[in-house]
Amino acid sequence: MFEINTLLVGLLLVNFVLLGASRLGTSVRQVAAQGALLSLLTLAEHAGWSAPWRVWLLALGSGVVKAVVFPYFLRRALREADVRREMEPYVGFTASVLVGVTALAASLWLASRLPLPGPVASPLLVPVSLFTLLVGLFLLVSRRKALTQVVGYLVLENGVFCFGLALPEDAPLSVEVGILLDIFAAVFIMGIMIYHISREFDHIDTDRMSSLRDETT
Amino acid sequence: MDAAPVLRYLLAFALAPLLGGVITKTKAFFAGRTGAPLLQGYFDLAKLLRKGTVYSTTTSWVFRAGPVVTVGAVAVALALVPMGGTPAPLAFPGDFLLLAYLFALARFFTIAAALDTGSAFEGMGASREAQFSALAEPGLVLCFLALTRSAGDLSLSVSLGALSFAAWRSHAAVLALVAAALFIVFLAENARIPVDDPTTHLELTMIHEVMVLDHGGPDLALVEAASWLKLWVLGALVVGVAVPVRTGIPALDGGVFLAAMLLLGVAVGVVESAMARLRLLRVPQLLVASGVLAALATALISG
Amino acid sequence: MGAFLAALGLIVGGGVASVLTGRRRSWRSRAAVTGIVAGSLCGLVAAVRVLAGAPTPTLHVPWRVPYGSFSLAIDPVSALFLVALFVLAPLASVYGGRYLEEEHGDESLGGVWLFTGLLVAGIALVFTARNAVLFLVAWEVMSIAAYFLVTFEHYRDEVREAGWTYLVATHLGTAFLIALFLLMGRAGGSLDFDEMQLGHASPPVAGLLFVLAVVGFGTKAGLVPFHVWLPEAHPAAPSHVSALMSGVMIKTGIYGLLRVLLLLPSPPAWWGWLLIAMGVASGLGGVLFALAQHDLKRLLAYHSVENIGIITLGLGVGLLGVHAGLPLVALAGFAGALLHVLNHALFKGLLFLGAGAVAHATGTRDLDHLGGLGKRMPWTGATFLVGAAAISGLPPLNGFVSEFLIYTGAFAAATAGRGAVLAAAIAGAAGLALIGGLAVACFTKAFGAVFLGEPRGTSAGRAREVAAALRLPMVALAAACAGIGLAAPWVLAGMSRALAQVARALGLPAPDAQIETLRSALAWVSLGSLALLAAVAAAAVARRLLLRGRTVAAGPTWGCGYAAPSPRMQYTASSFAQPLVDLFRPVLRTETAGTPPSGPFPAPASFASATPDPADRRLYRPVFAGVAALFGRLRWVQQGRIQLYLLYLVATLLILLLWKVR
Amino acid sequence: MIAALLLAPALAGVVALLLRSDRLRRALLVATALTHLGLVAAAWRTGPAGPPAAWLRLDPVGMLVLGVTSVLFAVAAIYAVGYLAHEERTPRPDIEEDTLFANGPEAVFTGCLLFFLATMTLVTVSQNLGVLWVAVEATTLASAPLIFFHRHHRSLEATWKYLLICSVGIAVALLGNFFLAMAASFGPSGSGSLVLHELIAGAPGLHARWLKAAFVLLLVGYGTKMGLAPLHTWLPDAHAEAPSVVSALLSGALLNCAFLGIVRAYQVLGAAGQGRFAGDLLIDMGLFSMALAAVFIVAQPDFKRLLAYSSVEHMGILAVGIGLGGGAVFGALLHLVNHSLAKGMLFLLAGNILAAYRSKSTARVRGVGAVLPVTAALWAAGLLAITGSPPFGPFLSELVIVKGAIDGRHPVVTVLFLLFLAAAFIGMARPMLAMVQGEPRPELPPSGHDRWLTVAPAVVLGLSVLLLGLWIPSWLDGALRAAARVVGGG
Repeated sequence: MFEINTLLVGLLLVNFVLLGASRLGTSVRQVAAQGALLSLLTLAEHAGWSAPWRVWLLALGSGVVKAVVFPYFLRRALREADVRREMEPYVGFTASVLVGVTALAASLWLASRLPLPGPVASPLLVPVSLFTLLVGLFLLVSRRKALTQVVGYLVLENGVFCFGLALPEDAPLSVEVGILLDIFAAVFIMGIMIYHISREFDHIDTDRMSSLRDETT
Repeated sequence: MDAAPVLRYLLAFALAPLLGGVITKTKAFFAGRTGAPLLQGYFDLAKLLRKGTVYSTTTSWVFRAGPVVTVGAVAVALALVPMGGTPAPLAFPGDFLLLAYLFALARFFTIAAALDTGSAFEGMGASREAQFSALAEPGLVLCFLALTRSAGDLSLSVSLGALSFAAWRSHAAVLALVAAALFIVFLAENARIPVDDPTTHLELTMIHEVMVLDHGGPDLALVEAASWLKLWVLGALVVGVAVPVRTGIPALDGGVFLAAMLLLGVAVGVVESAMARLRLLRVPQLLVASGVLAALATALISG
Repeated sequence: MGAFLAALGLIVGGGVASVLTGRRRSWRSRAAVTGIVAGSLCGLVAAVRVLAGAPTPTLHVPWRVPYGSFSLAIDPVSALFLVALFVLAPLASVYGGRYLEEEHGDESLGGVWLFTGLLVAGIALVFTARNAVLFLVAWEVMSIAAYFLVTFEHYRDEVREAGWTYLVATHLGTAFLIALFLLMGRAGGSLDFDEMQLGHASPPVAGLLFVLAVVGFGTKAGLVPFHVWLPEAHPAAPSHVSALMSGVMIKTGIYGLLRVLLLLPSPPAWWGWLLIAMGVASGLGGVLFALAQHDLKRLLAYHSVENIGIITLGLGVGLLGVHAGLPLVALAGFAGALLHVLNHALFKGLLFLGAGAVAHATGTRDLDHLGGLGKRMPWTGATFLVGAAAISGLPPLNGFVSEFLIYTGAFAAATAGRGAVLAAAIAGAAGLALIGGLAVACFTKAFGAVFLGEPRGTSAGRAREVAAALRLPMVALAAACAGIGLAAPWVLAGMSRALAQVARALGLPAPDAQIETLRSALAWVSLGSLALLAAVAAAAVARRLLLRGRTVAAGPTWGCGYAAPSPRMQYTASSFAQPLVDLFRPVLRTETAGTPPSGPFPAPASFASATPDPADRRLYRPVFAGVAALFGRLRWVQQGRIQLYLLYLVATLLILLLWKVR
Repeated sequence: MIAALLLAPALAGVVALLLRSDRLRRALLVATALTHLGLVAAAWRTGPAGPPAAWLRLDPVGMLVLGVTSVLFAVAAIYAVGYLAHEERTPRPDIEEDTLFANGPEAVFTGCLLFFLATMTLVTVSQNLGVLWVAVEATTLASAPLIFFHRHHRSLEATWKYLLICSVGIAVALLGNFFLAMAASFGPSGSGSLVLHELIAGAPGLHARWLKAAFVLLLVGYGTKMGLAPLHTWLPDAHAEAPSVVSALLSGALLNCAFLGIVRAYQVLGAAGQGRFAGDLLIDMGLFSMALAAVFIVAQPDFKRLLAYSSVEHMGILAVGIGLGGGAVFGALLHLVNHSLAKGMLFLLAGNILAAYRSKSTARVRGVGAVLPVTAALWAAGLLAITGSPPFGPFLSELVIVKGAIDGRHPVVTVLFLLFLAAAFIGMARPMLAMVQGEPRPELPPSGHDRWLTVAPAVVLGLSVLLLGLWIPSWLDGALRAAARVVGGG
């Protein structure tokens, strides 16, 4: 259960599913799964069961927040904003998957060229984190719905978080907690915003939210 | 200073009207007429000075000031030109500038007086006068520039006094150019053919004459006097360049100078009989030409 | 120096007091005028003392701003410019006090007085500042105060437009000055003028500094082609402000240029040629465009361009003399330029005040609607005539004296110099002559159209002479113009210390000999002027005697047989200038529109002509429009899609990572 | 001391959320702001405090930014009272389209204002880059509801963009932190610690490439928040749609805090001998920001967006100044102060104009001078100040920066810098002066008059920015020099 490479491969697959997911519900579920995997990964990276208490605390905390609370928010927003569940992305799903493949290749290549201070738990850790990062960014720029952008943001955060695991030393507890809290609050507020958006616009397509512009037409 | 310059000054003052007489006489001769007597100018003056005058209700004091200032300015200008080699009563570095700008002053007031009458004819003449004299200005100044450069001195009296037939022998081209340029300016400034026709009777074609249409009596006398003096002043310059007789005997030089002046009058008469008035649009080219000639002359002088 | 500081205090204090007294009509203007007059007198004392030989007063107070120090000095050159300022400022403000109360009595005038005070004080500070930062601060205070004065009647669109043009021009000019001073600071090791060591600056650096100075200061001075703001802004301002701006403010450009020249190493030849070229261009351009104008104040504004050109020409001749090692040429050039600075302040101030009086009395500035004011406004007419003759450089007035000096410089260069120097001298002399001739044409037009003949409009017919408070300054200025013309040698003697300073700074020998030469020449000039007055007086007396007891009848103007002439038949200003305007069509590109009369019984015909400034129309506006269009297209960047914005972020990130991190 | 600085606003914020009475809450707001200001003043007197290794510590730079923030907040708080007092409770017609909109609950508004202050204070005092990151993200979260105070869809759109773009940016910054930690864990004494003091102490041992990458990430991350082009996209929307008092705080305080994040990174790189790398990067971004800002300033039809883009321009100026190093750093820090004061004033005045005319259009607002004389005078003065004309402070700071560029032999930078400044001046002066002058448009009859509660704050800011142009007090001068030294400038 704490076999790092398995978890990483899991992460990797989740990313691909996200790229291919055509329905909002799916992507929410996937990002939840990603959160769960990450918390396991945290434990695994610190020698599994025998990890110190603070690691447990963090892992559980982030696990709960990312795998339970966020999905709950997002589903609720989804329900209140009862919108069509399809993604209607700028970039089609197959194309997205292809982009994912290239992104994976890129991150593998990049990771191979990155000098590391010491041995890392797994050679896959850095590339997968970079990959997750790129996928997050890609989702952010290629998807229409406000909700999917939150998902993209979460994936991005997960990627960063995952890269954090590659650090020889962990950041101090308080900082970790602070980070977690921030992300939590951010998603919370984003949820509220999505709710308002759906009320104001009767949809959550951000591309229709472009009345503020300087383009002289 | 000795009395000679003053004497010559007064003499010039007295003889100026004669020059006009010579010109008209020459023209009459070429036209095969008897023509007015040589002294007609004096008769005119005498007659005008005896008359009263009429002022247009439109005019203001500027109109009355016009002839007065004009004659005053030209009278002082006359004191700046050397005649027959002896220096002028007023001779100092840059005196020619004062001369040029005294003419400008005279012009300014003549034009102002003309505009004061509110008549379209006089306005027309004033406009042309302003245009032509503005264009003649560089010519005059560049002639002076050539003279000063040739003599290496900033005073008209000195640089004209320095001229001699020797100078003509050494660099004739330069002096010829200067003389030519000066002659053109002389004709233009004095409203002679080919720039203006002093004897025309069609106001629409006049320049100088039409500006003084409204003056009468003593005022007109002053205007006439001023124009004769101006003729004399510029004529003296032309003669000073063209006929630099320097025997050193004042009387002789003076005599030659007077003769030359009268010859100049004849020359003008010849020109006026031989040529027709240029179209107004062509005049600027003539004036610019004088400027170019003078500039060329200046450049030719190896300093 | 105490007197000078007191002057600054009084001048600004007056403005502030006027703001505080607010709408109290009895006090607001009086307070400011009193302040400016009293202050100017103090300043005049300080300046004259220096010119009379007192040691240069200096003040050096630490000033806690970066690189700044509050250091002032009134050396002879500064003093000379200060004299121009402190003579014109009080007269203009006395005039303005009455003028504003009559024209804008019901508006609040606190602001305009505050800015007038700031303008005068700013100019004074510019003339005396010895530290770059202080200079720039004073410079901008002056410029901005002038902006608010120009836009005093901001409810008129064209005024706002004019103010706008001015603001842009002055700001761009200041940008050049900032670069100039900071470069001088780097090359000279200090931003204090007295500690700058620029004598050894390498030719390229010195050349760069010179060009920056010409552009930066030339913009303020109104040199072609940086003059576009001037004919817009000066007519827009209230007349006494136009007088101050045209008379003194644009001279700060000349002052700055001279100040920089005094700091730079000895000039190469091309500096002189550049200045002569720009001078001739400005002179001719100014007078030609003036000829083509219908608006009296716009005409005067273009004449400011012309006179700045003459001054620059003088500076150029001076530099040429320095380079060619002809001290007389150099001295004559600089003396002429400096004296013309003072003279132009006097007669241009006088003319703008006169124009203001005309506009005030008739409500129009359009030459083709004026006329016949000479009889209705005798004082204004007479003083305007003096100003017109003076600016045309006619003896016996001051304009002739300064142009005489510049001519002398050019002629001396032509007699002694050869090659390029000779060419430059010929160009200078010919240019001056042509400028002079055209100026006569232009001012006979202006004076004739406004004051002579019959009124061309009803408003002109109803005009009355203006109040004494408006007449007094004009009379004073006219007297000053005549005085300088008749006392030329003494005036030159008064300038001798300033000239000595210039000569010293430019590495010339002590100029006493040359000054003596010029002084004697000027003595003759003044003698000639006196002779002229005598002759004119004599002629006048003679005429009076002759006419005594004779019949002096009055009647209509002789219309060559036409019995019923009407004012509308008079030659208008436009028709007067038409031949010359037509002659210079290629330069002026006057635009005409109208329907000529036709047929035996012509229908009502019309004619209109306008002469827009080509530098503005063909150079600046297209450039600005092009930039605006380009920006308009670039605004696509901000087109509202958040995905696109995030894409910018990602792209920036990747680009920087790939490009910078290796 | 630091604890008090943090807790006072935080607790007050909580109280504000709970309070029922508006008047009490407003009183609380002002009281807290003044208390905070007092504490900051005290901190200024005692000077930098705390052991160098501490996570929370006031170093000269933080002190400077904190001071500016606190002053601006105090002024804004007073303005906010006047502003809130005249906001209608009931839904009212939107100014741009004919829909109704209401305000958010005032309790949330006030509370978030106070949290905003608390988080910004935390940014200024945190010496641990991790904590700094947390604080910066927290400022985003605390300010988002402020932007959404006027609940119409434009403000919603603006808030959404602000929230998402900044969060993404900050996420990038977090990665930057990790890279920094990575760079720090090389070498013998490699402890991945992010405490500034230790980073600088061990700077020579930092791994160059990780370090450079980290700086790029931090620059992009915090640069998004600071509004460096082309990451500025959220900024004009947020500034234009937020209530003017909030815009003032965003522009005058928040951007500085983000800038502080970049400065911290710059300190580390400087210590690691990579100063030139970071400097050039900052100069490039800065000039690009100035250029792009000019593009949008010229012919900008909305005067709040105009001010917003001017903020982009000035952030560019700060970046250039820091990037040039040497004397320019002093100029940049001085400019930070000047810009905050001037821009804060302008946004407050924009609020007054908006309230009187109910329009943000530069084309339709005319004759402010006749309607709101004091506001108009300050508006014109503010224009001159923000465009760097004497006798106002920004002139001096920009002069120092240009001098830095010239003395540092950066001709291109000098030319472009002056060029963009001129462009921005032309772009801003035209509409802003036209607004003051002329007579009000008949189709847009303004209402209201200058109220001292909404004018006095602007007057205070205006006077101080004028003072900074005429005389820089010794204590400020000292503080600036100390801060410049810390950042690595002369």
